[in-house]
Order: sequence, then structure tokens, then C-alpha cells
Amino acid sequence: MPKHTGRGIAAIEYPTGMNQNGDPSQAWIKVKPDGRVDVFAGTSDIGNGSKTIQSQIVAETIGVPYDWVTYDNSNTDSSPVCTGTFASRATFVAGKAVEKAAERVKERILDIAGKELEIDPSDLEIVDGEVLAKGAPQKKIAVPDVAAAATWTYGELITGTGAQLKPYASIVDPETGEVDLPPHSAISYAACAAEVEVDDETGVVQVTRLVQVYDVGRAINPTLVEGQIEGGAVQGLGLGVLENCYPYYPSAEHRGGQFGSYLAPGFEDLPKIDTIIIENPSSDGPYGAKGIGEMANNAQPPAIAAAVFDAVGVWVTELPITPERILRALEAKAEPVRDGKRVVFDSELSVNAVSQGGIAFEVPA
Amino acid sequence: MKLTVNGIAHDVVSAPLATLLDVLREDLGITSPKAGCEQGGCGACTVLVDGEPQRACLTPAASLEGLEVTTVEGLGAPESLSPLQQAFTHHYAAQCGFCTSGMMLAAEGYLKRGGTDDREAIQEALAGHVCRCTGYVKIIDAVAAAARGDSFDLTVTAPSAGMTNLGGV
Amino acid sequence: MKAVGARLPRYDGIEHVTGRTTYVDDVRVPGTLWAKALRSPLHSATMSGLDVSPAEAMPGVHAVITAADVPLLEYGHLSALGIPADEPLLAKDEVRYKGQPIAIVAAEDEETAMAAVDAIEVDFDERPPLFDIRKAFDADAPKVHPWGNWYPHFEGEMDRRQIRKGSIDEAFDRADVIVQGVYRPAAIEHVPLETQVSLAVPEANGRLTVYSCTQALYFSMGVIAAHLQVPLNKLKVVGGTVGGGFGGKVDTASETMCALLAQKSGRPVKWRWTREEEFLCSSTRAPWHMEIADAVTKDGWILGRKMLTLHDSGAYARFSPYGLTKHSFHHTGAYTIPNLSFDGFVIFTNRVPTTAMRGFGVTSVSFATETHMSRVANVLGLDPYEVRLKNANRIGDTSPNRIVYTDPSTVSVVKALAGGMEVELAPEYAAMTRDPREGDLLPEHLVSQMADPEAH
Amino acid sequence: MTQGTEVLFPTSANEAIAQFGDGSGVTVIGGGTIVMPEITYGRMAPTKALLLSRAGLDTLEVDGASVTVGAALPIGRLAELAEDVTALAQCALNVADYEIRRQGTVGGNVCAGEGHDAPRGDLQGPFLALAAEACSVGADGERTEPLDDFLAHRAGRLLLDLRFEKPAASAFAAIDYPHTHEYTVLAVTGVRTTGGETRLAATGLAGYGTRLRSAEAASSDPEQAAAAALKDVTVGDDALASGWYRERTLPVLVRRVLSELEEAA
Repeated sequence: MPKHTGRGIAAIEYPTGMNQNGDPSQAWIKVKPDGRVDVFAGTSDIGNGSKTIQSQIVAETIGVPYDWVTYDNSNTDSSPVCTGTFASRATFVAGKAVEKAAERVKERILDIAGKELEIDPSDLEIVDGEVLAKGAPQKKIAVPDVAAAATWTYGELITGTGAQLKPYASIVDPETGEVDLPPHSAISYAACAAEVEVDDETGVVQVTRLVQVYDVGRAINPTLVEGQIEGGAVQGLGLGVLENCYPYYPSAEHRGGQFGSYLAPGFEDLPKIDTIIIENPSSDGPYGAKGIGEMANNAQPPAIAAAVFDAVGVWVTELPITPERILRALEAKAEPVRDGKRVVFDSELSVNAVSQGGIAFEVPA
Repeated sequence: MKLTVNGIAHDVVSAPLATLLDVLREDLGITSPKAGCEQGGCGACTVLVDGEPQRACLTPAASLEGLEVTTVEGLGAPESLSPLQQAFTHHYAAQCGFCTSGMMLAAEGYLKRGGTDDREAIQEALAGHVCRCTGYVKIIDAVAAAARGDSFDLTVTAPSAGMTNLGGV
Repeated sequence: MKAVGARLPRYDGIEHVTGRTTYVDDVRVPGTLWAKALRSPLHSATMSGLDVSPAEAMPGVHAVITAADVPLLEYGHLSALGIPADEPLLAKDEVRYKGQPIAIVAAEDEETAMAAVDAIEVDFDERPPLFDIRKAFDADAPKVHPWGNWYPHFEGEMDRRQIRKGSIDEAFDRADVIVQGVYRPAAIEHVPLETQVSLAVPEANGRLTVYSCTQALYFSMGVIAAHLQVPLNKLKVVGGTVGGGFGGKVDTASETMCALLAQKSGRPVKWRWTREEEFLCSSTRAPWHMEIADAVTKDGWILGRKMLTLHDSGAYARFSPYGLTKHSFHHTGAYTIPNLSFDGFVIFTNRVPTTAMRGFGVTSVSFATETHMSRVANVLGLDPYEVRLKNANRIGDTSPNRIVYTDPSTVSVVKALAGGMEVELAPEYAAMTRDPREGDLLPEHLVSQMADPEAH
Repeated sequence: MTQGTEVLFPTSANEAIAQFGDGSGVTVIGGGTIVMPEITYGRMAPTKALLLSRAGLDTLEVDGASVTVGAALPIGRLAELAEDVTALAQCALNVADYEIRRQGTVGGNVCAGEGHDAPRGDLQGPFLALAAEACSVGADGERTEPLDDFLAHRAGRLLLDLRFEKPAASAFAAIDYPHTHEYTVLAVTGVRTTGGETRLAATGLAGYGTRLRSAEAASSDPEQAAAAALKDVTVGDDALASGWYRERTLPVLVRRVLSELEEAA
């Protein structure tokens, strides 16, 4: 079989949270009389795990077991504003809001525990559902007892709210794109290597391996991080070699309306995936986390394009890199146009070749 | 007609060519099989018919007289999860969860017919099922673990093979 | 016991594996009507003689809505940011893409609703469509909107997103080599396993409960309230449990129509899109056209980048101006390039409007700039890891919009990738860190780009 | 509307034949994989539906050199022929996925009409290359004829079975893209008969599966046969691939099939 293997790499970055900010998330937490914790936030769980991650942040911040936390994002009557689950903001921005609300709850628990124990709240800490005197852990009161005291003795509701809003970054100079504030709260980074096998007679390309590196800031839940990265890898593979709403773009002919005619990746398209996580903490995210869900399908397509070049010596720069595009490129044997110090690829795709004088891409000589 | 679902016989009166999916969801209120495409393309509606996985959206309910239909409710309840349900939980094989019922029943069928933990065999057996969230890795991990007869600690989840954490660098 | 950093099980994991998670389509409200849409069969046309009365007269049909039933017909996805609306909830007088909703029917069952849709009368006068964004500026190009074919409302009422930094002419003058290429990623369907679905229930107290698969409860509530012209206390949006989104379920594609039908019929109304509607009529990730010319030195420094981006927005703007702005901010990728000239346009075409999808705005530019980076390395005969490390973002470098990088990780991830691929880097690259540039890594052309350490 | 559909549920071949009658107004449902979505999507509203799942047409008989495949045999069961008719088993296993292969029938696949912008009827290729005879009933009674002829005039007929002689060798090659798939872009089946004749057929082209007779005539030289194959076919664009791509790769598959047949012989 005329099969060729190749390797390619890519390195990318991505802004965590909404570009230019200005996107609020809010949360409120109340504590039941037995110390169990109810979290209300408006963050949809689209499979990304908002319910899990935000519950973990609350459990950690207050100092109670994870299974004491009930998380309710079910409706706009009880949950406060959250701009939504997009732009890798559900952990990074909304998670910060619940962290802030949990801090307030913790303060209230310590205040009441301080009264019960007759110790200054600043000398107390909460560990595994118990309020302990720092350095003298035999002096303690269980959080359920604190909650009961709040309810029945002091007539108080232990509650806390939190909100996260970074001010909107305005473009102050539309000529240069200069902004008045950082348009991002944190930038995540990733790198990816792809290995491919290409049949030069049919153009069929199989991605055989993806090695990926992600700086996630801090993995609040490493398993969920893996889930995002692996899911993103396969979507990136789809972008790279399979998926296209308009197979004859720009024509709208032959749009696939079924799973048989729109090629979403399936089990048998799956390459071997190796992933390396780095934790360089962010300054703004909860516990140093960065969002990595969005960027998780960005690095594979360029790595695959470079791997295909390595395998068969042609650059396919229209996605997806289909068997047909590989065969056409192999037939065209296109070399870049060399003119002085200029090396020009893909000139047939340029606006300069297609537009009838409407727009041009001019490069300084 | 009589339709037996998870061991319970139901009298079903519906349009003559109603799909099993419609009958389960709309007539019997069993909503775990999902209308993901109603074209047989995604597998979200798969149920077991006499132990073999089958797309409910492609199946005229009328053809199932005398046969046993199993949905994911028939695998196990929260307090009595089947080994496969435990495997899916421990290996984090469900993210949004919409494909999960069909996926698990396809996997259950695979295990029932003697499927092993061979990853390629699992991929082949589940090939008709689309999951857009997980990238399939952890689903294969879960089915392989169930095939091996692993026991599962449901208070934690398992890392993926091929995962390295370098910490801060 | 630490919760953060622990491999805890999913909060809703047991619900998922027992089939008990309740998605919108699993909510059961007695008396619920089914909705079905009349959609445009043409890419571009003027429309006349819309008559829904034959559908309304059919037994089992409880309500039909058209543009005339919507209190505020046009409300933009980015109206909250001051970006003007351009898309009607239901087509009025003209259609700009195949699949555009024109009228929605609510009936006792799905079959009746389908038959009622078929009974609606409407005439079309077909117009030539525009599909190729590269031709959008040509004198003879079909006009997608009366005002033109590209978005005209960037800051300062500019018709493009622009980045200018340093001196592009000087960079190209000094370059040893100029590498130029064109990059065109495709439109992608989100393919959530749960198609677009919503259920609106009129309550006795005059409120509407809207069960929604939205990724953004409050955003969608704002959209519904604006179209209906009601205060937020008249709505309760129920959701938070979504069968996959990937960006496509921010659009609020079905909720408002269900709410209007529920108001008009006084009955609960559910609209679940078929998979074919999801594939053919729901918004997609945009196709993009990107041209890059890099001014580079023989030893692999990127001195300058000139870039043109055309973003195929489809028929309406939705989130596209936001996406293009984000794209422009990241057109240097994970690297520091001192001289920049970027021009980007949001182009309208007669295809389904495009919207946010995972990596929105940046997926495209990452593909273009990273494939280009590999080409540059290949043209220069240099190692692809080393070219990337050399130009990597470092602490104190500045971004295209002059923001200082405080904690970049390009160096970390590229070195870790080399480790993972068992590639041995030359000693000076193996020793590289993200610390501020100095020595050989601070050539004269980058000195002026370094931020004043005191400035931020 | 399906509310008014009369559903017929024959429990024997004879009952099925009687209920099919002259076929007028009858929609045949084998496994349902093709018809049921059309009903769900409102594109088809049968007045009378004939469900074959219990009609006893799911037979697979091997009698010496002769093989008879019942029209309602699930596609996946053709894998049982892996030793005798390798290409047919390979082609069957290349159809969709495990569940669809259990549910979809050989007859449904062979009689499939145009797909939704993707090729259907994968099994037409091997059966054409095997020169299968189709036994069917209809207005003029029972008829056994070459599959080619049956496909051209199948309206109003109920396929009962397909019959063919075991070949000396067979080979199958398909475009393996995407790797997980429902439909196959292009596939070629080659058969070497016990008499030494070589027969070739392709699917994924415009219309039905096609015998590649020009390529067969040149089959002693795989390169010439590959080039000649293009004379036998009409190609078209669909969502999976263009006609251009199919023209480029049909010769490749023909060459691969012929060299595999050489090796097998």
C-alpha cells in the first residue's frame, strides 16, 4: 500500500472568559439547619461539568465534604445572573463567583462558631465539616451544630452572595485596536503534535496519534479536565479531516442533513491520545484555574495540516483535509511562487485571484 | 398489543406504525431513550430487544410482540447500579449524558455476547453511537473495565491512560 | 479532605447512568401542543401573499405565528453591547437563507402540525444569492442586505476590525523572506446530541415558564423578554441541564417562538427540532478566509505580519462582530510579533447565520497562524519547535493591542510537547524559560516592543 | 398519515406473497432502517405496510456450490459466508454498524433507492459481481432473473431471495473514509469464478451498482482494467465525495481488487 506517515506540531493560546470581559456571574449560597449547603447559580451544565466543579469549589472554600453541597442551576427564579456557559467562563468566571459567595458563608459560620466557642473567629478554621481552633483542634464545633445554633439560637440565616465582573475593555483607538484594559483575564496555552498516515492513491488520511499539552492553570478536577481535552481533541480531528457543512463551499449544494452525510467523528476515527497537563496558576481564576474547554479543539487542525505535509509533501490549507483535497494537491504538485524574497503559497485561493476589483490583499514590496 | 419493557407487560394502543421510541417516550413515559436523530444515525435511542441492542427509532413497535425490551432503567437503579453503570460512573464516560443510555445498552449487548476489553473490538461494537462530548476515550475505558470485571470505587473517578501531569513548569 | 484537585465523581453522574436526568424533551406537561416551522425553501427571495389561514382552519391547529405576531421583531444577539439588530425573529417580506423560519404552527400532534405547515400559502420571487465572501465587495455582487454585504458598525462606525502596531513597511523592507499563504477552515455543525428544543407553559398567574436547552439562562431570558416586550418577572426560564451545546445553544433559536405560541394558544407548546433541521437550519461555526504575509529573517524571527480576514457570517450578524474582534486580538497566536497590520470584515452571505462555537473566533486564526508557522519553518529550513520557542510570548512582551503578557506559557507547552514526542531540543532552547527576554532573545527589533516593567 | 396505515404481518413466505399481491399501494418494510425515518419525517405515509420480520424470508442456505440468501436476512449474517464468499462478507461488515447490520435486511439494502445525498445499496456490488439471480413476485407472478434486470424493473415487485454460485475467489475494496461511517463513498467487488472468469462491480456511483464490463474484459492486465473501468460508469457529486474524486479512485480500487484476486487464486 502506498501509505506515508508524517508528523506535525502546533502551539496555541486562548483567552479564558469572555473577550473584553463585561460578563457577570453571580451566586448565592444558604446553609440548612444541619449544615448542608445549597448553592444557587445560573450556570448551565452542558456536559462541561459546571455542577461538579462549582460544587467542589464551594466544598473546598467552606471546608465541608463535597456531598454536603446541593447545586441548583435550574431556573431564573432562584438563581442569580450568569452570562452563561461559553467562552471557557463556567469555571473561570462563574466558579470565581461561587468561590466568593462561599467565602462569605465561611465567614458567617466562623462568626457564629466564635460565639459558641468563645474564640475570636480569626483564630478558627473549618476542616472537613468541623470548626477548629487553630493550633488547638480539641476546641471544636461541628458545622451542623453551628448551623443549628444560627437557626435556633441566634435567629440567623447563614448565607452569602458572590459576584464576578471584570469591567468591559473598550477599544479606545479603532484605528490601531488599542484597548483601555486587558481584554482577557487569563490566557491559556496548549501545544499539539499529530501523527498521520496518508494513502497517496486514494488520499485517505488517518490521524493515528495526538500528543497534547495544556496549561490548565489548576485542575479543579483532573478527570473533568481530561474529559474536556479528549473531547476537544476529537472535535479538532473532525475540523481537521472530516467535518464540513458545505462540502462544495462556497456553494451550498449537497449539505448533509443526516449523520450519514455530515461526518461527525465516530469511535473508529479515534487516534491514540496522549495528554500532558501543566499547572501554571492564573491570578484571577478560582484556585488558579484557567478555562481550557474552548481551546481544546484549536491545536489539532494545524498540527494535522503540517503532518500531512510531512507525509506527502503538499500543504492543504482548506479544511477539512479530505481525501479529495489531498489528491487534488498531489495532482497539482503546487509549488509556491517565488518572486525575489517573496514565497507565495495558495495564490489561486486569494482574493486577488477571485475578486473582480472589490478587495485586494496587498503586501508591502 | 402487548409490549414487555423491563419485565413489565404494557398494553399499548398507538398508531399502527409507531416507532418503539415514540411508544416508550410518549405512551409509556420511559424517557431514557432519546430522540437524537430519529434516523438511526446516532444511537441515542438504542434499547435491548431480547438482549441485543437495537435502534428504537427504526423499529415499528408492532414488530415486538412477545419480545423483551430493556431500557437503561432496567439495568439498575441508583441504589443498585449494574457493573456497567458503575464503570461509566467511575470512568467518567458521561458528560452531557444525552448519548449515555443508548451507549450503555450497546455496551451491555456487547458484554452479553462475550465482548472483551479489547479496545478495537469495543470501538467496532459501539461504532454506530455518536458522542460529541467525551472524545470516546473514557467510554472505551469504562466498557473495557466492565469487561474485565473490575470493581469500582464510586467516590472517585479514574484517570485516563496516557495522561501525565507535570505540575507547574 | 481536599475537594479542589480531587477526582470527584460528576455531581449528576448517577442520574446520567440511570437514565434519570431530565432534559427539556423529557418534561411532561399535560395538553402540550407540538410546534413545526414553515421555513424558506430558497436562499434569497422576496416574499408575498403569506396566508396562514388555511393552516389555522385545520382541526387540531391551535395557533400560527408569523412576523406580524412578534411585538419586537428584531432583537440582536449583541444588542446589550449596543450592536444594532439586523435579524427578524420570523422572516418578513424577504428571506435571506434557506431554512429561515417564516411561520410556526402549534397543533395537537406532530402530524397535524406538519400538515398545517404544508397548508400555508406564500409566494417567493427568487433573487440571486451571494455565497463567495471574496466576491462580496464586487460591483456586481448580489446585495444580502439593503445597506450592503458587510458589517458597518465597528467602533467609530468603521466597516472593519483593524489592528495596527509598529511599522509594517519597515518590517517587510528588512525581511530576508516574505512568506504568504491563504487559510480557509470550513463551516461546522455543533452536533449536540440533543437538538434545539423548548417548551413554553402559560401559567395561571400570567407568567410564562419556558423550559430551555440554552447554554445561557439569563441571556436567553433577555432575548425572550425583549421580543415579547415583557418585564423579566413575567418569565421563568427553566434549564441548566443541556444535552450538549458547543456554542450553538446560546442562540435562543426556539424559545421565543414557543413562548409566543403558548401566549397565543393558551396551551403549553413544545418545539423539538428534527436532526435534519439541526443540520440544515441551525447556526453553524463560520467558514473563514484568511490571508497572511509574514516578514521573516533567515534565522527565524518574525518581524511583521500583514493579515486579511473575511468572516462568512451567513445572513445575519448574531455574534460575528464579537468573534471577529476576538480573532483580531489573537492573530499573532502564542508569539510576539512587533509589527502588525490586520484588517478583518464580517461578510454577509445567503447561508444559515453562523454563530459561536468552541474556540469562537480563535479556532480559525489558530489554524491559519500555526499552519503558516509550520510553513515558515519549512521554507527557512528551521526546526519547527525552535522557531516557535524563539518567537514565543515572554513575560513583558506586548500583545497586538498592547497589553503586557504577565504569565505566558508558550515556552512551557512547546518544551513539554518536545518531551512528549521525544524530540531533543538544542541546549539553548532546552534551557529557555518564560522570563523576560534578554541577550540573543532580545534582538534590536523587539526592544521597542517590551513593556515598561513599571507600567502594569 | 400513519394513523390510517393498514399493517400486514405475514408469518410465512406464502402469506407474504399473497398479501403483497400485485404490490399496488404496498410499502414493504424489512428491517425498517430505510422506511421508518421517512415515515417519521413525514415524507412517506404508507396506506398498507407489509412487515417482513416474521415472514420466514431470513434464510441463508448453502447447498453445495449454490447459495440462496433470503431477502429478509439481516445484513450482518452474511458474515457467515466469510470463507466461501469473502467479498460479500467484507462488504456486509462494511455496512453501517453492528446494530444496523442486525436490523437492516439484505433485500432492503439491495432494493434501496437513492440515499439522502450519500450512496446506498452497498450489497448490490458483490451480488452483481456474483451474477446473482433475483427471485421476486409481483403482478405477473414469480420471476427469477439476473439482479441487473431486477433492479431496473423492481417497482411493484417483492424480492424473495438472491441466488448465486460460490466463486473460486473474491475480493472487496472500499474507500475507508470516514473510518466510522454509515455509507461507503465507493467500493469495488471482484469475483473469480470456478471457470476462471473475472467479474467486477462497483457501488457508490450514480444510480444503482454497476458491473464494470470493460474492466472485466481487460482484467488480465490490472492497469488496463483500472483505466477501462471508467468507461463503465457514470459518477456524481454527493455530500461524501465528488464525481471527480470517484473517477480518480475507481481505477485504484479496481487495481487493488484485481491484485487481491491474483493473490487469492
